[in-house]
Amino acid sequence: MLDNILSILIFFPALAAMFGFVIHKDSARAYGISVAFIELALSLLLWFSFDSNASGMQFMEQLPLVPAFGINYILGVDGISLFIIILASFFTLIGIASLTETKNVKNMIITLLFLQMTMVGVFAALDAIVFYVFWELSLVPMLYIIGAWGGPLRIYASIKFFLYTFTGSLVMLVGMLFMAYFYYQATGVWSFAILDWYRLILPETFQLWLFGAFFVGFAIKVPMFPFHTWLPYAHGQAPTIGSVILAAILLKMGTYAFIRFSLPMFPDASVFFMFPIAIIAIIMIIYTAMVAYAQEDIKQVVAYSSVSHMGVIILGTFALNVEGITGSIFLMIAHGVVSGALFLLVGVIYDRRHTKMMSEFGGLASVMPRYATIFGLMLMASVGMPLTINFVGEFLSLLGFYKQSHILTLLAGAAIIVGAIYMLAAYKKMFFGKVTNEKNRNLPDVNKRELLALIPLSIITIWLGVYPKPILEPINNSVESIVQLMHDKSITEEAKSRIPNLIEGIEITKTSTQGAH
Amino acid sequence: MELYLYLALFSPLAGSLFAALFGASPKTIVAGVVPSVLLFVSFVSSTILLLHILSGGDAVHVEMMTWMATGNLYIPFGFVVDQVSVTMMMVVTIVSTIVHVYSIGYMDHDKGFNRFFSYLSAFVFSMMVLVMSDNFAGLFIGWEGVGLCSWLLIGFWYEKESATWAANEAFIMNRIADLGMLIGIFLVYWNTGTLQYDKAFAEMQHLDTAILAWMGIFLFIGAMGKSAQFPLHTWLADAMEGPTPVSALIHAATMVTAGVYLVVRANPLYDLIPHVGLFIASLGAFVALFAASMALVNRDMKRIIAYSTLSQLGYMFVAAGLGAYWVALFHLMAHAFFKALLFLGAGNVMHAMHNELDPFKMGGLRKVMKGTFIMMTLASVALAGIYPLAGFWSKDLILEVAMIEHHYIIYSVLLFTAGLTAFYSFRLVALVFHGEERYKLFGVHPHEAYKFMLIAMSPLLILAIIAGAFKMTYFEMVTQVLPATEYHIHSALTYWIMTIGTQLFVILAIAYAYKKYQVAKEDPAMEKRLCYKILINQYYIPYFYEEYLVKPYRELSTIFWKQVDMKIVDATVDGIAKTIYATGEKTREMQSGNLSTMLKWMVAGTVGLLSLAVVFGLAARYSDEIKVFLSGLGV
Amino acid sequence: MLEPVNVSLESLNLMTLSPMLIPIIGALMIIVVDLFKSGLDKTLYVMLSLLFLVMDFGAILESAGAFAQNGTIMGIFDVMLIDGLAILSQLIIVGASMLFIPLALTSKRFHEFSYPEFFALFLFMISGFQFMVATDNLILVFVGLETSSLALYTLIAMHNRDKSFEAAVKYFTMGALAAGFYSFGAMVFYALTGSVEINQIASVLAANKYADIGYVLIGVTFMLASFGFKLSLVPFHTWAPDIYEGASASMAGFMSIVPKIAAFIVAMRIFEFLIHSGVVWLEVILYIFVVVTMTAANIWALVQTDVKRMLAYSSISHAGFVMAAILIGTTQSNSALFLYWALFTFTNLGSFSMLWISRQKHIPAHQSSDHSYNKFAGMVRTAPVAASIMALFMLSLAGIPPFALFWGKLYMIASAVSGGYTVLALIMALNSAIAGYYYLKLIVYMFMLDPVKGADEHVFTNNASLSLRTIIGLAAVGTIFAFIAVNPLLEFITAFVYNSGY
Amino acid sequence: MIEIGLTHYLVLSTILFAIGLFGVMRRKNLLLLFFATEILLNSVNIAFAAISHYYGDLTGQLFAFFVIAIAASEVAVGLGLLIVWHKRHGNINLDKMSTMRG
Repeated sequence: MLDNILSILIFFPALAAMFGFVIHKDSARAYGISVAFIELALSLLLWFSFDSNASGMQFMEQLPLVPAFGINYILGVDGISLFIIILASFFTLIGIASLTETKNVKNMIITLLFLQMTMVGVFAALDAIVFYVFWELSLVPMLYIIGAWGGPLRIYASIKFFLYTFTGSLVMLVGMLFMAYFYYQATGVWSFAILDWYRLILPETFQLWLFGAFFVGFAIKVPMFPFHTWLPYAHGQAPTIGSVILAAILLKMGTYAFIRFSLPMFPDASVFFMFPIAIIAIIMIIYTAMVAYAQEDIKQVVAYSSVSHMGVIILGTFALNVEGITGSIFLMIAHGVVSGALFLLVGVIYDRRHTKMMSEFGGLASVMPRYATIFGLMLMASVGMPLTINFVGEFLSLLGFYKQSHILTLLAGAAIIVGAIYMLAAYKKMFFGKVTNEKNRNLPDVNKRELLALIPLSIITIWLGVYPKPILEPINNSVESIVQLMHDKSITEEAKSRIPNLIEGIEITKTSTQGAH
Repeated sequence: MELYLYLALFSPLAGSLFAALFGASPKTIVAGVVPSVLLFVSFVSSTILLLHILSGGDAVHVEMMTWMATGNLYIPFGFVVDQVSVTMMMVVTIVSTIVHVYSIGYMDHDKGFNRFFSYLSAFVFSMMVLVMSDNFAGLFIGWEGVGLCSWLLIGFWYEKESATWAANEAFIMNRIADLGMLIGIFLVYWNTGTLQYDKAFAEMQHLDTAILAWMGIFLFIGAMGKSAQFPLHTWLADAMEGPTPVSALIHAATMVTAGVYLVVRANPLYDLIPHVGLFIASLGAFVALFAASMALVNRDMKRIIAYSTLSQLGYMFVAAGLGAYWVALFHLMAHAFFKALLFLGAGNVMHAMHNELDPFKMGGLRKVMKGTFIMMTLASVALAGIYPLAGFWSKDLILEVAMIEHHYIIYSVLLFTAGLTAFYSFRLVALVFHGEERYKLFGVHPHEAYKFMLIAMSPLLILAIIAGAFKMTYFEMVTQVLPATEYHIHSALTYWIMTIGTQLFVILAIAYAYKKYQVAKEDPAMEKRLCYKILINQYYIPYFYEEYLVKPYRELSTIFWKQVDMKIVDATVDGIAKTIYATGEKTREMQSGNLSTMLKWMVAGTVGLLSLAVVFGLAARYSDEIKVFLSGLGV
Repeated sequence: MLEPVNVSLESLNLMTLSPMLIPIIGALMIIVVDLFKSGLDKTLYVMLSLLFLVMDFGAILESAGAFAQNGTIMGIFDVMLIDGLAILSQLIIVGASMLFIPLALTSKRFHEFSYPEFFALFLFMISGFQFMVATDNLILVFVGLETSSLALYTLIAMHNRDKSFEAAVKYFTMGALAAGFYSFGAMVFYALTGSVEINQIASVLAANKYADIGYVLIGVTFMLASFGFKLSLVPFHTWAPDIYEGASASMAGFMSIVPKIAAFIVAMRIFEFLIHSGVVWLEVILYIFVVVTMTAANIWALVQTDVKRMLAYSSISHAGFVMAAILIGTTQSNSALFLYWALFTFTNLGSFSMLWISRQKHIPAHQSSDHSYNKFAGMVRTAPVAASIMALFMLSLAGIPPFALFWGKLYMIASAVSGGYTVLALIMALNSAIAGYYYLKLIVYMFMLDPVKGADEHVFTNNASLSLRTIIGLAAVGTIFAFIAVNPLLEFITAFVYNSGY
Repeated sequence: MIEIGLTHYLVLSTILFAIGLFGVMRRKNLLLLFFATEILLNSVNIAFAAISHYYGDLTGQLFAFFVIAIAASEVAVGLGLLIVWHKRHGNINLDKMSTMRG
C-alpha cells in the first residue's frame, strides 16, 4: 500500500466523490467527514512512513501516460511537498466539518472532494504535465464553489478567478513545452519529468525567457502584485469554505511551484530576477497591507493580508539560501493554518450576522469572549508573534533575504509593522469598544462544531510555533539539496556567488527511468 | 540548580494558564491567589539562584530544546542565569509578586479579574524569557511577548476607546522598533553565524567597526521602542490607560527597562563602538530632560509618574552608553523599586478618588490615607535622590560617571534634570496629600486601601530605602561579567562639593515645589505662556504624529485601495477583458446575415489576397530592378 | 486507329476504390429498398447506413493494414492515392459519421428522417469526402468536393424549417462561388504546369524553380479562397454561424467535423509543398489567417447569445487553431492535426448532441432563439447529469486538462514550439484563454443561475432516446478517458503521417 | 488579322470570371445570382479547353467536362432550393433572407 500511497491519496477522494452522488443529501456531510478523515489518516501515514533524513523524492510512482511524447504519470514527495499535502487533507476535513452552508450540501461535499484530489495531485506530481493537469483542474471545483455558493457578485468573481489564472497557466504551459523541447534537443528524447529537467543546464537567455513564462503562471496564482486583483473578489464572494481552501492551499500552489520549478530549473534566471521580484514582493507586503488597512469588510482585510503574507513567502523563496527557502515553505504552511483559521472565524460571525462590514460590529469581546480569544490568537499569529507558527516562517524568510540585500529586507521587514497596523485596527473595530449595535447584543459565542475546527488550528498554531522541528527538519533537508543543485547548475559568476555552496557533492537528482539516456 | 531555573521560569506561565482557565467565568479569588503564589515560588527560586551565584557558583546554563534549526542557523530554547540575568530576575520577581498581591485588592471589583491575572502572569513569563534567554532569538521571543501582554493589559478595559487606542499605539510603535531589533539580529547572524550571546560576542571581536556600529545601532533602535526613547516615547504616557498595577509592573519597573537590559547584555558589542555609546548617552540625557520637562506641568497623576519613568530611563541609558553598565543596571534595579511603589501608591489614591487622576482635584489626602502618604513620599524622596535612599546611590553614581568621563554637557543636563525630578515629584506629593481637601467639592469620600495591599507594598518601601546598601555586594557580583570600572572622583574635595551641591540643589527644588503647590490654585497667567502650552501639549509631538503620520497613512491607504487598486490595477485587467468584448460587439456587425454581404466578404477576401499576391509577385519578378531603384534612392 | 488499350486489372488496384464504393452501394440499396416498399421506419435506414459505414470502416482498416506493410498505394491510373493521410482522415470521416448517424433516432419525429433519401444522400456525401481525401488529382478532389457539398446542402434543407432553407441557400450560393474559385485555381496550376496532379505540379514547379511565382501565387490565392471557405477561415467564414444555426444540431455537429477534416487534408496536400519550397508569401498569409481566424472567431463567440451559434464560432476558432498545423508543416504538427481532430470529434459530437436532445418544437417566450443561453439557466437543478456532461464538453473545448481536447491543444502548441513558431504558440495559448470565457458562460448559466420562471423542466432531455444517450455516453467517456487513448493514437498517427512523407 | 493565341483565351476567361464575380456581388435576385455562378464556372471551362489544346493534353478538357456536369447538378440542387424558398416566401430576394445574424 505504501508503494502507491500517493496515488491512493490522490484518487481516493475522487472515487469517494463519485460514490457520493448516490448518498442521500442528509447524510452527505457525515459521508464527507468520514472520507476526509480517512484521507487525513492516510496523509498522516505518509508522514510517519516518510524518512525525514532523506533529501530526495520518496514514494515515487511511475506509469507511462503518453510515453510517445514523454509524458508519464510520476509522483513523489519530499519535505517540501509533504506538509502541504497534509495541510490540504487537514483543511478539507476541517472545512467539511465546519460547513455551515445549507443549500445543496451534497454538491458542495462532492465538489470539495474533487478539489481535494486536484490539490493533492498538484503537490505530488513530478511530471510537468501531470502537475499542469491537476493545477488546471483545481480551478473547476473552485469556480463552482465560488459561483454557486458565493455572494451577490459571485459570477463575476468566479469567472475572473478562473480566466485570470487560466490565462496565466496557459503561458506557463507554453513555457513547459519549451522546456520539454529544449530537453528533447539536448537528449533526443521527449520528457516532462521534473527530475529530468533538473539535470538540464540551459544557457542564461533561455533561462530568462522560460523563467518569465513560468513566472506569469505562478505569479497570477500566488497572486503577486499587480496580478492580485482577482483575489479580493474571489475571497469576498466565496463562501467561507471556499475562502479557507483558497487561502490555505490553492494560493500555495504558486509559491510551491516557484520552488519546484523556477529555482532549480533556472538558477541563473532566479538570481537575475531576484531583485525585481523582491521589489514586487515588497510592494505586495507594504502596498497590500495599506490597502487592507483601508478595507471596510473584515473578509477583505484577511484577503489582502494574504497577499501581503504571500509577499514575505516570495521574498523568502528568492533569498535563494537554505534559511530563506525553508522559511518560505514553513510560512506557506503557517499562512495556510492562520489565514484558514481567520477565514473560518470570519465565517463564524458571518453566519450569525450575515454581514462582514466591520462598522456593523464593535464590542464583540464582551459578547463573544471565546470567539474574541481565538480571533486574538490568530491575529497575533498573523502579525508574526514569536511562539506562533507564522513567526518561524517570517523570521527565517526575512533572515534569509537579509543575506542578499540589507536595504530591501529592511523595507520588507515593514511587514511586521504594517501587518500589525491593519490587524489591530480591524480587531479594535470589531471587538473593542462598547456594543453599539443592538443586533450584536445577544450573539451566541462559538459553538461546539466551530470549536471543533478552531481548536485544532489553535493548537497547531502554538505547537508549531514552539516546536517547529518536526516540520522544519524534513523541509530543511529537501531545501538543502535544492540549493546545492542550484549552486551546481548555475553558470554565471553572479549566481555562483549568490547561491551558497553547502557541502560538496550531494547527489540529489534521483534519475527517473526516463533519465537513463 | 536547573530545577530552580525552570521553576523560576515556568511558574508564572503555570499561573497564567491557571488563571486563563477561569477566563470566561465570573471573578474567583483563586484565579488571583494561585498565580501570586506561583510567582512567589518563582521569586524564591530566583533568590536561590541569586544565592548560588553570590556564593561564587557558575552561571547556570541550560538548553531545553531546539527551536529553529535550518541551514547554519541553530536556535535553541536556551536559558542562562548569570550575574546580570539573576539581577533582572530578582527585580522582576520581587516587583511582580508584590504587584500580583496588590492587584488582588486593586482589581477586586473588576469583572475581568481572572483575565487580568492571566495576562499579568503571562507578562511575567515573557519578561523572564527575555532576561533569561541565552540568545538573541530567545530575547526576541520575550521582547515580543511582553509587547503582546502590554497590549493586552493597556487595552484591558477594552470598552474604553482611549484604552484600546493606546494599546494599539503602544504595540505598533514597539513594532517599529522591533523591526530595528530584527535587523540587528539578522546582522548578528550573518556576521557571526550564531545568535548565542557568548559565541556571537566572541566573534564580534574580529569584526569591522562599521558593521558592529550598524549592529549596535539597530539593536539600540529595538531598545528605543521598548524603553520609549525619543522619538518613540509617546506610547508610554498613553499607556497609562491601563490598570495601575500594570503601569507599576510593566511601564515602570520591568518592561520599559528591557531596552537598558539589552544594552547591558550586549556590553561586549557596545564596548567596541564607543561612538554609538556616546550617541546613546546623549539621547538618554536628552530624554531625561525632555521627559522631566513635560512632567512639570502635567495634570494627570499617572502621566507625571510615567514621564518621570521616561526621564529615569534616560539616566540609565546615559550610564549604559558611557560604558558604566553596572551603574545602569543598578539604577534600573533601584528605580524599579521606588517607581513601582510610587505607582502602587498612585493606584491607592486613584481608588480612593474613584479613578480621578487630576491632582488639582485632590489635596489633603494625607489625613485619610496615612500609609499611602508615607509610602509615596518616601518613594518620591528616593526618586529625587536624597541620601540615604536608593535613588541617591544609583543616580548620583550616574552623575559621577558623566563627570569622570568628561561629558560635562551631559553632566549638567542630568544635574538640572535631577532638580526638575525633585520638583515635579513633590509637586505631585504636595498637590495630592497636602493643602485643602479640594476633593470634597466633588463629593468623593476617599478611603485607605486594603491593609494587605499596603503590606504587600511594604517590601518595596523597604527596598526603596535600603537598596543602596547592596551596592558593593552587587558590584562585586555583576562585575564578574560586566566591565568593572569603579567610578571615583579622584579628588575627595570635588566629590564632596558635587555630592553636597547636588543634594542642596535637590532639596531646594523640593522646597520650592512645596511652597508653590502647598496651596493649589489655578494659575491662568502661567497657562497662557508659550512654554506652558508647549509642555502641556508634549511639544506637540503627538499632534505631529497624528497629523503627519497617522492621517496621511490612513488617507494613503484609502487612495491605494480606491484609486490605485480598484481604478488602476483592477481596471486595467477588466479593461483588457472589456476591450475584447467590446471589439466583439462592434465587429459582429460584419455578420449582417445578408447573403449579398457575405458573398462580398468572400470576394473581398479573394481580391485582397490577389492584390497581395500581385504585389509580391511583381516584387519577386522585378526584385533586381527594385534593388537598383532603391539604391538610387540611397536606401 | 487507336491502339486498343490494354490495362491489366492488377495494375488498376481496384481495392483502393473499395472504401468509397461501399457507401455508394449502400446508398443505392437504400433507394432500391424504398422503391420496393416505401414508408419503412427510419430505424431500418439508420441501421442500414450504420452497417455500410461499419463495412466502410473495415475496408479502410484493411487498406491501413496494407499501407502499414507496403507504404503508399496508387490505383486506377494513379488517380487514387491511398497514403497515411488518406487513411487517417477516412477513419475520422467514417468514424465520425458512424457516431452521427444514430442521432437520427430521436424520440421526437423529424421530417427529414422519414425520407430514405436522407440516408442515401448521407452515404453519398461520405463517399464524396472519401474521394476528396484519397486522391492527388485536382479533378477528383473537385468531384468529391461537389458530390459531398451538394448532398450536404440538401441534407440541411431537409430539416424543413425556414431557417434551414435560408441556411441551405446561403451555403449553396457561397459554395458555388467557392467552387468557382477552386476551378479557377486549378486552372491556373494546370496552365502553369500542364498537370492536375499535385505531386506533378510540385515537381514541375520545383524544376523551373518557381520562375512564375506571381502566377503561382494567383493560383494559390484562389485555392486559399476556396479552402478558406470550406475551412471557414476569416473572412470566408461568414456562412458558418448562419448555417450552423439553421441546420439541425446534429447536422451542425457533423458539419463542424467531417467536411473540415476532408478540406484540411486537401489543404495539407496543396499548401505544404508550397511552404516547404520556400513560398514565404504563403507562410505569411497562412500565419495571418491562423491568427485572425482564431482570434476574431473567439471574440465573436464571446458576444453570442445562442449556444449553437457560439459553438459555430468556436468551431471556426478551432479550425483556425488547427490550420496552424499546416502552417508549421512538420511531421509533429501534421500528427497533431489528426490527434486534435480525432479528439475534437468526440467533444464536439458530444456538445452538439446535447443541444440536439434539447431540441424544442416551439420556442418559449423567454428564449430569444432555439438554444439561447437562458434556456440552460439552472439546468443543474432539473437535469444534473445532463448539465454535468454538458459542462464536461465545455471544459474539454476550453482545453481544461485532462479532458480530450487538452491533449490536442498540448500537442499542437508543442509542435508550434518545436517548429520555431514561438509567438504563434503564445497566441494559440492566449486564445484558449479568451475562449475559456464563452465556454464558462454556459457553465455559469447551467450551474450558477436560477432557472427562468415557467421554463419547461424536461426540455433538456426532451429528445433523448436510448441511442442518443448511448452516443452522448460514448462521447463523454471518450472525452474523459482520452488520456488513455492519446498514446496509442499518437503513435499510430505519427507512424502513418511520417510514412506518407509529411 | 490577329492570331488568336492562348493568352487571348485566358484573358477572355479572366474577363468572364470577373463578370461572374461582379454578378455574384451585385445581384439581389437569387436566380440571377445562380446565372452569375454559372458564368464563373463556364469561364474556367473556356480556359481549360484552351490550355488543354495548348499542351495537347486531354486532362484539361476532361476537367471541363466534369465542371459542366457539376454545374448541371448544382443548378438542379440550386433550383430546387429556390423553388421551395419561393413557395414559402413568395420572393427570391436576397435581402429578405437575413433572419439569422450577429
